[in-house]
Amino acid sequence: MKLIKKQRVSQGSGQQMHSDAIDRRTFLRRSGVALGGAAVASSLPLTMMRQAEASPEFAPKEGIQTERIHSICTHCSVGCGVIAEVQNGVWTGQEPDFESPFNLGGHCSKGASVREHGMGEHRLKYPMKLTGGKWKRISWDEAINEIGDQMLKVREESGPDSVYWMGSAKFSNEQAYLFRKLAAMWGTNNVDHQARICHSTTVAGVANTWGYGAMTNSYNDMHNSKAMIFIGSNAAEAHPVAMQHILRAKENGSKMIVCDPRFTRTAAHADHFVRFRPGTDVALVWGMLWHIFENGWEDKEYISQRVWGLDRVREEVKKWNPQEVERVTGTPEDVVKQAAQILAENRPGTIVWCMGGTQHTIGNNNTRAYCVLQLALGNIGKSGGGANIFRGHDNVQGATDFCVLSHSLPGYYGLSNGAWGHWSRVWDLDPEWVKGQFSQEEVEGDGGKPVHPMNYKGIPVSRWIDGVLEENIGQKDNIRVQVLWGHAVNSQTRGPEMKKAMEKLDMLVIIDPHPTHAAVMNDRKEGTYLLPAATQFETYGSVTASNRSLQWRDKVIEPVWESLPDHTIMYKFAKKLGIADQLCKHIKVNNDEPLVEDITLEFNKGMWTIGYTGQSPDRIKSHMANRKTFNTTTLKAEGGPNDGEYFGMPWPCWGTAEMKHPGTPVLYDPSKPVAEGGLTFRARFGVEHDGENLLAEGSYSDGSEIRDGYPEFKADVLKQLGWWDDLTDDEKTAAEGKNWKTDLSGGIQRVAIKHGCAPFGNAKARTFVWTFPDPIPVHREPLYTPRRDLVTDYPTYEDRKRFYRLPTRYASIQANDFSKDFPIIWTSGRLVEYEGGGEEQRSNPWLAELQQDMFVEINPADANDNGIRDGQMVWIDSPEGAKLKMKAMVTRRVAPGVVFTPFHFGGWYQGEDLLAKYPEGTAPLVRGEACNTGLTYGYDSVTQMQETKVSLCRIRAT
Amino acid sequence: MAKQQKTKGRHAKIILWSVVTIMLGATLLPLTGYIYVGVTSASAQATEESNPRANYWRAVREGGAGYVASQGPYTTNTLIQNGGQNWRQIRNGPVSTYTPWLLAAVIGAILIFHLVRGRIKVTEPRSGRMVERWGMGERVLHWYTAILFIILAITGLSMLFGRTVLIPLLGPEGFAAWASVARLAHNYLGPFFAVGILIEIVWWIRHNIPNATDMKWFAQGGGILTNTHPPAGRMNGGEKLWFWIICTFGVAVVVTGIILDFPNFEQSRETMQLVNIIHTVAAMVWIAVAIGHIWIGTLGSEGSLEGMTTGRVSEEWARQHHDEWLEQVKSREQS
Amino acid sequence: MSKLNVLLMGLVVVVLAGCNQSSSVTVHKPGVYKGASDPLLSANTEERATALSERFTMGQLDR
Amino acid sequence: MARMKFLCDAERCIECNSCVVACKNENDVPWGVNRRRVVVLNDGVPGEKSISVACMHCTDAPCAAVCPVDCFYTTDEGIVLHDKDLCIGCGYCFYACPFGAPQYPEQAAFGVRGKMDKCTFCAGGPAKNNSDAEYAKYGSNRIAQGKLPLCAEMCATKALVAGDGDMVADIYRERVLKRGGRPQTWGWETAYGAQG
Repeated sequence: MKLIKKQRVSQGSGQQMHSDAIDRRTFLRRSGVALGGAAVASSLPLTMMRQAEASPEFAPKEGIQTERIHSICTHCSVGCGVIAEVQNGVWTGQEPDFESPFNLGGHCSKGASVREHGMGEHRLKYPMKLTGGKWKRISWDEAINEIGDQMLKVREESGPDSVYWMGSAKFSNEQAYLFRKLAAMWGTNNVDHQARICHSTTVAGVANTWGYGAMTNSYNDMHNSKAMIFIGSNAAEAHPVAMQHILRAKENGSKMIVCDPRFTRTAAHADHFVRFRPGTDVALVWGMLWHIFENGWEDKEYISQRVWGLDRVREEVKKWNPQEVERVTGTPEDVVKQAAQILAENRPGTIVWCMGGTQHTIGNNNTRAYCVLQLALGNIGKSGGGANIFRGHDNVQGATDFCVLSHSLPGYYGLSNGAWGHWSRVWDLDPEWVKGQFSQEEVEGDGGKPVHPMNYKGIPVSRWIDGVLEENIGQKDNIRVQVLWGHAVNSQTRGPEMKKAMEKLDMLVIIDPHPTHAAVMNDRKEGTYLLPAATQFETYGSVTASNRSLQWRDKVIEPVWESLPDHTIMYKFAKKLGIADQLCKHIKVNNDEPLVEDITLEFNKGMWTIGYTGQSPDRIKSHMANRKTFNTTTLKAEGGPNDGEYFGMPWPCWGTAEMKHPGTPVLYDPSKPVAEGGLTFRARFGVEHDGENLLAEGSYSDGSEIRDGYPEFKADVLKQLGWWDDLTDDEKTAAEGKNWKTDLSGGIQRVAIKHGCAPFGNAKARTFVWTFPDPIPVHREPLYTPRRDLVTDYPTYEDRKRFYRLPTRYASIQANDFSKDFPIIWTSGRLVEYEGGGEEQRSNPWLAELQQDMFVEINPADANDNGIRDGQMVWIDSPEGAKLKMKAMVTRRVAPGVVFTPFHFGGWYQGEDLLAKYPEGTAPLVRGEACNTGLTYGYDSVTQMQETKVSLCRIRAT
Repeated sequence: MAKQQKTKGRHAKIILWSVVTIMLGATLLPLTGYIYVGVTSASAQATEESNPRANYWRAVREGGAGYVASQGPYTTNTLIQNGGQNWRQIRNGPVSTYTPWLLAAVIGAILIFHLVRGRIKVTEPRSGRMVERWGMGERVLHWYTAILFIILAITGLSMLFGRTVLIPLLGPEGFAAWASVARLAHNYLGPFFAVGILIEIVWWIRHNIPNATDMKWFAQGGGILTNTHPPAGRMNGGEKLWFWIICTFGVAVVVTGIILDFPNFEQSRETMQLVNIIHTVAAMVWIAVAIGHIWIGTLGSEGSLEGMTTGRVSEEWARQHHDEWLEQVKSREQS
Repeated sequence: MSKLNVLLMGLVVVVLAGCNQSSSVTVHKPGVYKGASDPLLSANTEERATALSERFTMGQLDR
Repeated sequence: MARMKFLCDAERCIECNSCVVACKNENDVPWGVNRRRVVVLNDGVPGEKSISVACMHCTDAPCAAVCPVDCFYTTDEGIVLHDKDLCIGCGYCFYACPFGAPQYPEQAAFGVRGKMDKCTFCAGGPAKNNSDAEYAKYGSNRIAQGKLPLCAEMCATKALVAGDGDMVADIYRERVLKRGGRPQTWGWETAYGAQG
């Protein structure tokens, strides 16, 4: 037995607390009993008891009216309901939301702590700017003017592409949409957000397999699963409330398999744990599929009706016999076979993956391999089956759907002239004006052909530093102004180069509730601006959970200190930059704040591709008010005003709001009519390839009048089918020459659904993606691999000259053998108490107290080899030259030869605490080395996703 | 000469071993309670049904330590500690049951003896000749420790028996007020008392080496019952016994007290429980003996108190109680 | 009897009171307490029990 | 009469620490004081189990038995509470408690600890229900408002269950029957005696 020794906070290493973070609470707690006479006095029962805690202004008071406000947790994508108790505008209490069908009152530690947002003791309080190496408080007007002038100057000199707009998955849908629009009005595609570095490979891989790149089912639907396989997902720490549904499924008899290099909290609940070497997902999945094919466990009827190209996969899988799988992944045959057998014998089964699968140079191969596994088992499009891809941030799904992304316009319309045309019509703007906002100089595109910047994918978030530093890039000039709007740079790899890039910038603008690691990790002396953004509890709007359901947040409190909601800040910038009238042409603006409901209604008008058209503010609010009427397994309302609708109208919610489509709870589920949430696989890739039919054969959704595959709907298709006259006259005018994606009246969708058809057609899922570097997913060794013996068999890609405007290296890095000097595999991941860059949580005393030190998990064998004791400070050396200092945690969670670090820490840089560089009173309570300072180069071959799950390192004692 | 050295060596050995025995006894005897608890809980466990996952849950019951994210001075990584129940059983059971009886027995015995036998008088009439027995330093030291001892004893007893004895008298609030003062006094004065005790031991140890005279003194029971006065040096057998009790029980109390008083050195709860039991039992024994000491020094024996107050005793008293010492003093004066 | 004897007798009485402590461990029955009063103890317990069991059902039963 | 009890279902607990944070939030518990904590046994190896633990409100509470100033009492619902005005911070309850529930704001020389603080089952203490004074000393009094402890109400996976012992047992029995296997009512024997 040992008492957990942590004498007092102040005595910890500087890492633990800011010296003046010994705040009121700590002070009062301590000052109560001192030595000597004071102690005698204060311990007398007659003296007033010291307070249990001392933030009286946030304590609930007796006799004051309490208001209950419903909001949605701002941490992860589960979408937990939050009930806030507010007294006189002060957030004094938090209650469980038992009525929410997602969390049924449950919260994880982060969700249970959201009240702290209203205290905001460590928040950024005022706009600030760095002058002469010192932070100076300025007014909002000064800030907007100075920043705007500098932006316009840079625009003049280097073109609009030299200003980078980094958005956030923490935006509400309305803010995300407005932000993407703002970047478009400014005239650049250099806009992106964290989805690039979390699930971009999923979106690309999955959308190219069956149509949409999103979670197919829902957390609640997992109650119906008979088997659940988690690959690279640690739901217990990343999506704790999802575990409520997962464990319920397990109690219903579902089998649970966890495949992970690390024995996670999720693995602790698994029936079957598969440990494998980081970065060998494809090999492992093909290993399982080898057993499935070998034993004929695949669903042959399903495959013949709904899957295309599986024979080509079979050829690849044949190579992955158990010996080869063990050689590459390190997993023995019986373990892999047992996993395959569990999946085969328990159907429907669902697959869950997260960052462990996506953040690789072959991330898109991984995600497609997972899809193929599910398709072979016939699990997609079924309740209890599906690919349950758990998203990260609370609104990363929404921000992705609104394409705060450098390669697309909202709704995944892409960057083609057609897409710009569509959105210009929605915005009611002249397409020529929009085009005129962009740089007019054509540049050499990714394929080597000249391309207009308007149609050219911008630089992604993972590579913005190269947009600053690299020469010979696909735009007029380097990035000179970086706007980090709700982005934690410590979630990005290659710290030393990022520092260099930050110092090269003309101006760095950080818009966030906290100063963030970006404010302190560089040695800039001038031209850094910090603008305090409000959290989502200080504003309102819609948010999309991982299962595609939209929920509405109400405003809990007014923005604290001088912070402003993001959309207000966007409008202020637009006004300064002279694009406000275009930005808010059909949006009412009150006192610089665009009206949120108007923004919702505007995107409802244009988001036809993925069915964000039916979720009007009124409908979403009605779902919120009646959330207790929804079934917690099916998410379908039973009675009440929303009878028959699915909670939050998971997209696609086809047609206009008036059409009252209930939303689609399970994607591609043909057992229900499309009008009631049924669907088929999307006919996205044409009707045939190399002479082979890509449309479904003999499979169609319930009630479909076309009893076979069919292409997507266009005006011409309606005419051929003789359904044209089902349109009203107005609809006919709007639909003429348009398709289901561009018909602003929604008439084509309405008529297709009326006849039981999916507007996007009925095709097969494809397992052979001919447009990708690896049409069939193959294994490729990571750039920094310890297995040099496998590099010849499984080499990485060739270097690319221009990819998302940037030169991108693969083979030239893999050619170097680092494994001698850096023998240990380094992987990274999540902690339950923190999220993302962790700025918010590390500033929250309730959460910060639980994780006070940045640490590295080391297997006892490696610890002994390197002479490291549990709890001691160690150095981690990265092959790219960074050295990181953190605490050792000697544990069997990781296998020998692998170390794990969490990625939420910041505020240290290469062993140095940056406390002094924070504006006064804004430093997080807990600071630590950011593991991404040491993580290395490596980007996915389709989306530029960064490689954070496999690198190499060396560990030594301090 | 050689023979004398040989006996001296034997004396040293005897002293050493008696110290060790008494120390060990004082430390270990109270712990026999743990054996009792161990035996009873073992028999209770035997009746439990066998369980397929018994190993895991047995580990929990046995207080297996785990990982805990929460941190704080009083946060433990153990799920269930059984020591607490054992400690409670011993403290609330045998310790608080038997130790007051020990006190009662001592006081009762003194009372009866006093009523029956009365005060031990100095038989010869006082001649007025005085002999210096205690130097100024010795007297200051004695009263320093004596006063602290009394305060610590009263406050300590309040902690152990206040709930039974004082709450009915003072009421919960009144007693809580007293108890918080008492606890503070006990905790803050304890270390000062410890210093005094250690100085006393060092200072007086040379006068308290047992010798053959003491054996005779003990053989005659100190002459208390027979109303005789066996020969004695500066310290008689009884005083030496008192000294050695301080050296053993007293030191045990002091050491355990320091451990309890400074909880900020990562002592585990098990340590604190163990130490608390030793502290309590040893202190109770010490208090019981001290009551005897106080009685003899004040009411029990005429003329003793003068020695500790004025530093000098009458020659008659000295002859009666410490004849050999008087001889020594006289011969020293003559030479 | 001298004053001192009276004092001694008193001491004996006090000590004997300490001996009175039962060797078996006290079992604290609900509601038996001598300190400051807690209004929770005298609140309407029937009504509260109903409220609490309703709350429990709301929190623990899946709809 | 309802008898309030806690139960942590180790098959469901995922060590997310929401109970710990919910408690801090609801009762404004200071840094370093943990009325509730989650202990993980066999961390990182097969057989890993985590369990949330706080004051179990024992039937025969050891803290109450050893308290020198007798500051503990048990409510009609079986909730063990204490009076901070009487507490002298001696630390005995911490030594006696099987669950490590009692906490103190200080740990300093001369046994200085400050007043003991522990889980109140969200039932406050001996002061006017839901008064500012009660909140300052003991935290929230949810029981008086007809609500249950927030740690259990907010448990992510409904592993931690709080409420009337019979209802808790019923819920748990149902789960065990569904899962198969034997009940593992962790801590119940220690806290509530053999018959639970």
